[in-house]
Amino acid sequence: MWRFIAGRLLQAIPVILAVITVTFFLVRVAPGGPFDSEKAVIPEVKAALEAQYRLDLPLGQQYLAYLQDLARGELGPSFKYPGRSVNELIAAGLPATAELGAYALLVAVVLGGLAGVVASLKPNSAQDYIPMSVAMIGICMPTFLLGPLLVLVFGIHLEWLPVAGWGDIPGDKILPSLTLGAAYAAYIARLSRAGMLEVMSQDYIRTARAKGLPEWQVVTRHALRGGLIPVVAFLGPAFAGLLAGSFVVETIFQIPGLGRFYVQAAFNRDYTMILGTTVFLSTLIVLFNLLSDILAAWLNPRLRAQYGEA
Amino acid sequence: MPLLSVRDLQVDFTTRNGRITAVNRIGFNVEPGQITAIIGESGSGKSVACYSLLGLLPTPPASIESGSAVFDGRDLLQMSERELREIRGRDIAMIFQDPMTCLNPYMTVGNQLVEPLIYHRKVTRAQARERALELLAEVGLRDPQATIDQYPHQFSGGMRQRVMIAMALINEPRLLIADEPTTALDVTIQAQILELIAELQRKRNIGVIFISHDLSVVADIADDIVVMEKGHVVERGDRQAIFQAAEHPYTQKLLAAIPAGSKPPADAVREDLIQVRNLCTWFPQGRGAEPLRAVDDVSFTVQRGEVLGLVGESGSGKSTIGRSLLRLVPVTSGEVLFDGTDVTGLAGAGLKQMRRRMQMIFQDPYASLNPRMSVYDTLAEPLLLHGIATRKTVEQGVLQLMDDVGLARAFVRKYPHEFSGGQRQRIAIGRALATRPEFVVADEPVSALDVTIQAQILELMLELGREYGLTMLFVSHDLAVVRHIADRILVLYKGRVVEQGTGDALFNAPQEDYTRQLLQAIPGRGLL
Amino acid sequence: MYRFVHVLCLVLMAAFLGGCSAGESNVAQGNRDGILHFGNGSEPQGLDPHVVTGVPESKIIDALFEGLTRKNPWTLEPEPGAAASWEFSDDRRVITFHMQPEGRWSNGDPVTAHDFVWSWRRALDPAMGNLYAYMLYPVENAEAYATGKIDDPALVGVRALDDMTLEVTLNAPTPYFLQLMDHYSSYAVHRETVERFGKATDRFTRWTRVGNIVTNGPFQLQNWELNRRIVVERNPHYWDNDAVYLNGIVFYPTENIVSEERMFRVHQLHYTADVPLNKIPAYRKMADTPFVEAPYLGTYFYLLNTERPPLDDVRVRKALSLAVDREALTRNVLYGSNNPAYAITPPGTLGYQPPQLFTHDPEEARRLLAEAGYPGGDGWPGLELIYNTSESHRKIAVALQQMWKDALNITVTLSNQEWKVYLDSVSQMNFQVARRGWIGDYVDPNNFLDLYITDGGNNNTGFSDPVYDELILQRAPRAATQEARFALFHEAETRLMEQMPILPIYTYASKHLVHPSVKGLPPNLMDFVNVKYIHLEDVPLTEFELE
Amino acid sequence: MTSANLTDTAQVEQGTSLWKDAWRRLRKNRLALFGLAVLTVFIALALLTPWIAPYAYDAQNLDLGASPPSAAHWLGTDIFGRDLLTQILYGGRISLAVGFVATAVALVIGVTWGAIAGYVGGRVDAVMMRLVDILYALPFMIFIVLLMVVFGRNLLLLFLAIGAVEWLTMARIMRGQVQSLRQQEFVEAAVSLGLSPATIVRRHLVPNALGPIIVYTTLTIPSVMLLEAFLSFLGLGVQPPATSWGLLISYGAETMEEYPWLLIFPGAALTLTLFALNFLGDGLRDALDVRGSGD
Repeated sequence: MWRFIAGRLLQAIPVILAVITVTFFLVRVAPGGPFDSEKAVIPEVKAALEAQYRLDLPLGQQYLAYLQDLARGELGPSFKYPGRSVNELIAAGLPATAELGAYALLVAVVLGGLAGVVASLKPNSAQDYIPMSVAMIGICMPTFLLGPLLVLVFGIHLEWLPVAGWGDIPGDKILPSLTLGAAYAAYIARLSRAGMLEVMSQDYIRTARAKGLPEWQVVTRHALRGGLIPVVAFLGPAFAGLLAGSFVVETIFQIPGLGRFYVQAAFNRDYTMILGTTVFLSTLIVLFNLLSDILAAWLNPRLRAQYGEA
Repeated sequence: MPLLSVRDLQVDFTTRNGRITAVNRIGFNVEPGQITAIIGESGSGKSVACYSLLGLLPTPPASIESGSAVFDGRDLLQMSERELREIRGRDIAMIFQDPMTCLNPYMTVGNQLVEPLIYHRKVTRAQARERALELLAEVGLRDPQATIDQYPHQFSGGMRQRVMIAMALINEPRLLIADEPTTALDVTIQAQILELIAELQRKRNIGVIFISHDLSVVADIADDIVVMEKGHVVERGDRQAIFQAAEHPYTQKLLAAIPAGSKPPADAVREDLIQVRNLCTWFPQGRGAEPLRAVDDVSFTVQRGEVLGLVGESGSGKSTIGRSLLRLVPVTSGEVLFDGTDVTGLAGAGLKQMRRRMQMIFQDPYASLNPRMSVYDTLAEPLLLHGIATRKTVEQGVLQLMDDVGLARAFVRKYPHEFSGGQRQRIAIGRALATRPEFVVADEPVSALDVTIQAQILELMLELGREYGLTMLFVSHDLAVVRHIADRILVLYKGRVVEQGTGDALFNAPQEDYTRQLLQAIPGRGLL
Repeated sequence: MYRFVHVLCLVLMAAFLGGCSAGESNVAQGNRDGILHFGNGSEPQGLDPHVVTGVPESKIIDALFEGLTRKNPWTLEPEPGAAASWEFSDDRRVITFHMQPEGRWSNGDPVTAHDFVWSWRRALDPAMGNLYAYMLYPVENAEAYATGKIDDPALVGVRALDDMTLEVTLNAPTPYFLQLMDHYSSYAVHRETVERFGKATDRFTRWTRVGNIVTNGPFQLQNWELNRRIVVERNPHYWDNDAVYLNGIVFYPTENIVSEERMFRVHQLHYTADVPLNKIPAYRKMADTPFVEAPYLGTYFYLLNTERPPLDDVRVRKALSLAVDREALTRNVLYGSNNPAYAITPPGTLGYQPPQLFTHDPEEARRLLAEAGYPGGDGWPGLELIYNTSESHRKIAVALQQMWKDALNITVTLSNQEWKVYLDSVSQMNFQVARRGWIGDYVDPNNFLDLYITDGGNNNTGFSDPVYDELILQRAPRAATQEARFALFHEAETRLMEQMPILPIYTYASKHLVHPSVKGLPPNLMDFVNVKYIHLEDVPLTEFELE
Repeated sequence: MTSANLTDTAQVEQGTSLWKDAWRRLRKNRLALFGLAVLTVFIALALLTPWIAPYAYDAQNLDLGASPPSAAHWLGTDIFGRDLLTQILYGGRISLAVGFVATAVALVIGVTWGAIAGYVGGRVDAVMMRLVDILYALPFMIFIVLLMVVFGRNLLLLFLAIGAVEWLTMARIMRGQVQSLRQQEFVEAAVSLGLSPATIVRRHLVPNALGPIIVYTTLTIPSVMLLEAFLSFLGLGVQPPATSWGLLISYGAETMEEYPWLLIFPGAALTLTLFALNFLGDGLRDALDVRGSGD
């Protein structure tokens, strides 16, 4: 197992390095610099600023210098927020985003999994069509639409829940989590339905029935585990996706998260911030993919054995 | 009074292709302490009949039209799902055909084993586990203490079937339904399992329904035999009656299908087409681990025009040899001379040439045909690929092949799923012969087929062998079958050749213990 | 299975109900405790007055710091700030400020003239990279020093005669100079604090963090949570502390104006930085509406690249401008929240009225276009209009696009560009027509008109007129009286609009939602908030019903 | 297994080609037919738009402004007084085009890439999949801004950009499929016939992997349509007065309280398309699953 993990981590290094390199030069090619503003900048001032950010060095040197800093875990100073290091900004944004992502994932797994399982028990019946239709809407409903809609209903009209904020007013974490989780819940619903249908047609389910187990035990004890493995495999990419895609929700609900920093950075040409967040996120993506593979293996004895020896 | 008595049971299915009657007003009895065998080829409705008794048929598509099945005074068919559940796994237990897929791969065998006990008898987990251990020992699992917490994939096929049996018996049922419990197993294992079932049945004096397509399997154990064809019971009687004085032609056909006798010895010695020298095929087992020596220093020759039988149980490396010759798996060392040239070295055009001259017939006719290609495409592909036929003549070629393998030309546009197993195997054979090969490796070509079909396919292969002047390597776990078709036989054990000789030689004077085991294992030897 | 489902439903319901905000709203709380909940538009870049630019920053910095003067929110007249009084020399080139006797930093240190001298030098130091250094250019030698032509800060025209007296020498009389004194680029920072955390000109130091920063304004920094809120509390050392009503202000980075409006609606905010256009009509209809709008010292216009055909022809430029029905635009697309503009300078800047040389006149427009060689739009080479991605810019562009099509039968293609790309295109003059807006830094026509001097950094149109340059740069500064000066500006602006290098569209308006409980926060031309005057009345909270 | 045996006996003796067979089964699937019908109608409308649209798509009426559905304007008008029905019709042209073409691009790249990686395996597979990982991790927005600047703005580019993003997942799915398929004996048989890897992939692997691919495709098309809205918003893609469903929805979302119809109707159009696609997709998958018809 450990060997397998180590191997995967080693594989990740070149990937992340490549991401860094490409991003580094991509952002430099992009038009508009971090100091362009609506009012003309005095050349002397601009020169002074560029000196302060090492932008006066040749690009190659800047790149090497950045890698050196990175090796020391230094992501450099932010352009947009003078006096703040990228490390600091990420540290500030991560908790909210991670929490949001976690809740959203929870929503996705619980609602999606439930819908999928329920649907799979009576395929091609109302019990199947209704949850699946909802899921379809969930998939095509963009967050920039779902979010405000939920706020309108639960925040403005029903006045059940706060319309914005994060951890300021009790309950203000519910709507964002729902909004972000919805799309993934929909995907998970489809996945788990497919998975369950697959498993329910297996011979060992028939064996379980032949034992005289009641149907719900057949499902929970025998079918669920196998049926949800595809879902587990999907979790890693999903969580990474949540982190990267959380910015819409964060802006809608005024959540102090990483996503906002990330997108602002892109718009502001905050070179160090873009690089920093990209490095960070791509690392997370790799890690979570690995994590969900491990989880899947843990659920599946056969895989476990394979990794065990590999 | 009988333990179970089934009266004019009818089961219908609604399928995409309309409504069909799978079981047509059949009736039979199961006496306590007796083994009742239900025999018939796939599609005869024998399994459906039994599943319907326990409400294990998905309804829809299935529907029980009529009939009664009285089990100690109560009609199973009238019971509610709840009542049936009480009976299932407690009074009536089942064993299924494929132990590979019938155990839950995500649960330890222990947990699966105790489930029925805990559910029906309301005993504690600890007690249940105790009972499970005893039973595992009884069904002949070595060291149950260690194995009870393992997962199914860690067991061999035979062992899994033993676990299945233990699971079925754990509640001391009064009726055991065994659905082709040995069909997926090697002969040697099959013998053991049959032995086991018979023994347990005697000890517990329970009634058994034994479903099989192969009369010879039940020849030694069945008390009564029910023969089914196309949903009807065509003949019924005790073992004696059936084997000595079968009346119905279908029963006779089944009896005739049991492979017997050996091929007339080949005439004068011919030159070698294939020489295998010190062939080794090892599979790496992940970093550090010892490689699996599937084929370990094997040497033999195949003469032009002869059929060489390769016998051994699964894991003996017999299939790997075949695949090694055809370069379907990488050879570790040694050489394979085909008509003088070493195959192992070939690549590119040379390899393609060679592939034309050597072909393979696979075991599973369901997996070996591309489900999305019509028979026509499947057969036309090799013809065109090797320029044996042109766009114009290809149709002729295909139809010719259809004739050769005995398929109606009308079927040429159909897809594999529209054929029965036997027909599919004919298609596979046709594809192999399409390239006009000199040498064919047949890897268990009949072991997935019903006996009756098996006999036909073997006939076909012998025929075509003569017709095309084929040299053949016939791989099988079933000595009887091999003897029936092969000129010479190689006995393989753990990747090595342990004995070789003509069929008669092996049968009459086996040198090695392992060969004797194989012979012992042949079901219904008494009949031969 | 189903039991399972039921349980889960219950759990979820519980979660919802538990989550329901039973607690008292921010506004109610604030009214009780004297805390203002302030929608501030976005997260400030920082709090160093000599580093940051932008409106949200200015709101917070104005609360924390204080310049020599501070504007009255009604009259916009300078009132005593860090300076208690000041007088001009006869030639109005030298101003002497007398510091507040009781002026204190939040750590108790006295606020002295030396602080301002040191701070202004810091603000001008090229190494500082202060984008707003030019605000101090009226000061003698300031520009020379900021652009590195001289490197002795002592030559800059700001001296401390003693701790309490500050003397500022200007290049020329600058009527609007006092206004600049409450722009944050002219604020004083606390020297020891700055130097404790790094070089004076260092942008990256931690001196502005909570616990470190020392300020001289009515409030001091209490808490700063990135992208969440900045909290300032009463500064007990502030010289005019008794006049300050509020005990504190919470600034929220409300980037998304839609959610900002909703936060206001459920009483999470006292004040919003902006109002979504489409909400305006509903709020207007409301009895005693919280919606507050006022003309804002800024103009929304299009840059016309006079160096590229077909816009190198003044007749084409005029045709485009005359074809625009500004009345219809502001009335329907902008919900009447802005006034049409026919010149670059907003009307009524300290009594200056810009010329209006034209109105919506399709006839004339068509004639001019024909004259220019495109009768009825024949042979029109096409024209591209760029604007930075934004809903309102899009709406205006779409409307004008159609007006031009209808009136002149010419096609104009639109292309929205991501912010930095757009800035790049504009500064490179890589466009034909470009959306532009200009907000005045101080109330004076000069602030708008000096944009279009030849090769001015913000000219971006290629417009160049020696007469115009002379009027703005030479004659106006030397004008004897304000009237004479305005007359010169009027003459210059007339020349400008005759050449039409820009196509004025509307005058900005500041739009806010202000909770009825908030007093002393009047709308004004600068959209200037003087936190000293704000107080909260504990009025009962009523629903804002939007139909 | 049991039912398999049964149908063997019940097999009606008729040759049915893959597609004929599929169509035969599709015709039995009412939902799928509904989906097919809806899509056909929408595509037809899109093609005929210039002739059937009630108004010119850029005709404004500022003084009318946003008005709810009426006799003159069945679906109401937007704030410029433009007829919403017309907008939706023209938007549909673009959205459908983007949806189908971009997805097609993604399909081609993804399927090829995944199939090769999955079939060849080993080092090649590793490298190819690492590349996918890298693309996954790149900051999408920067990427888009660059495209926009380097190539300027045009629809073709939009298709490519979206395709270039969407093919990644497609590739992963395909790879998984192929990896499991290549274990099957019929692939081995193809090898032993001497077929070239390319042929094996094309003739034997891809057709058998269709099912999941089709389903994912039906999910991709709508998400592509929304992505288009996002890109257009960033400045890549369609520019006013041209529009698309995605854009209409995102504009409508901003005024959902004041002018709900501006959100509801475009939203309905998109949702309807999504369902149609989904039903058709599932239908196709089942219909094409020849094995399914047997067992």
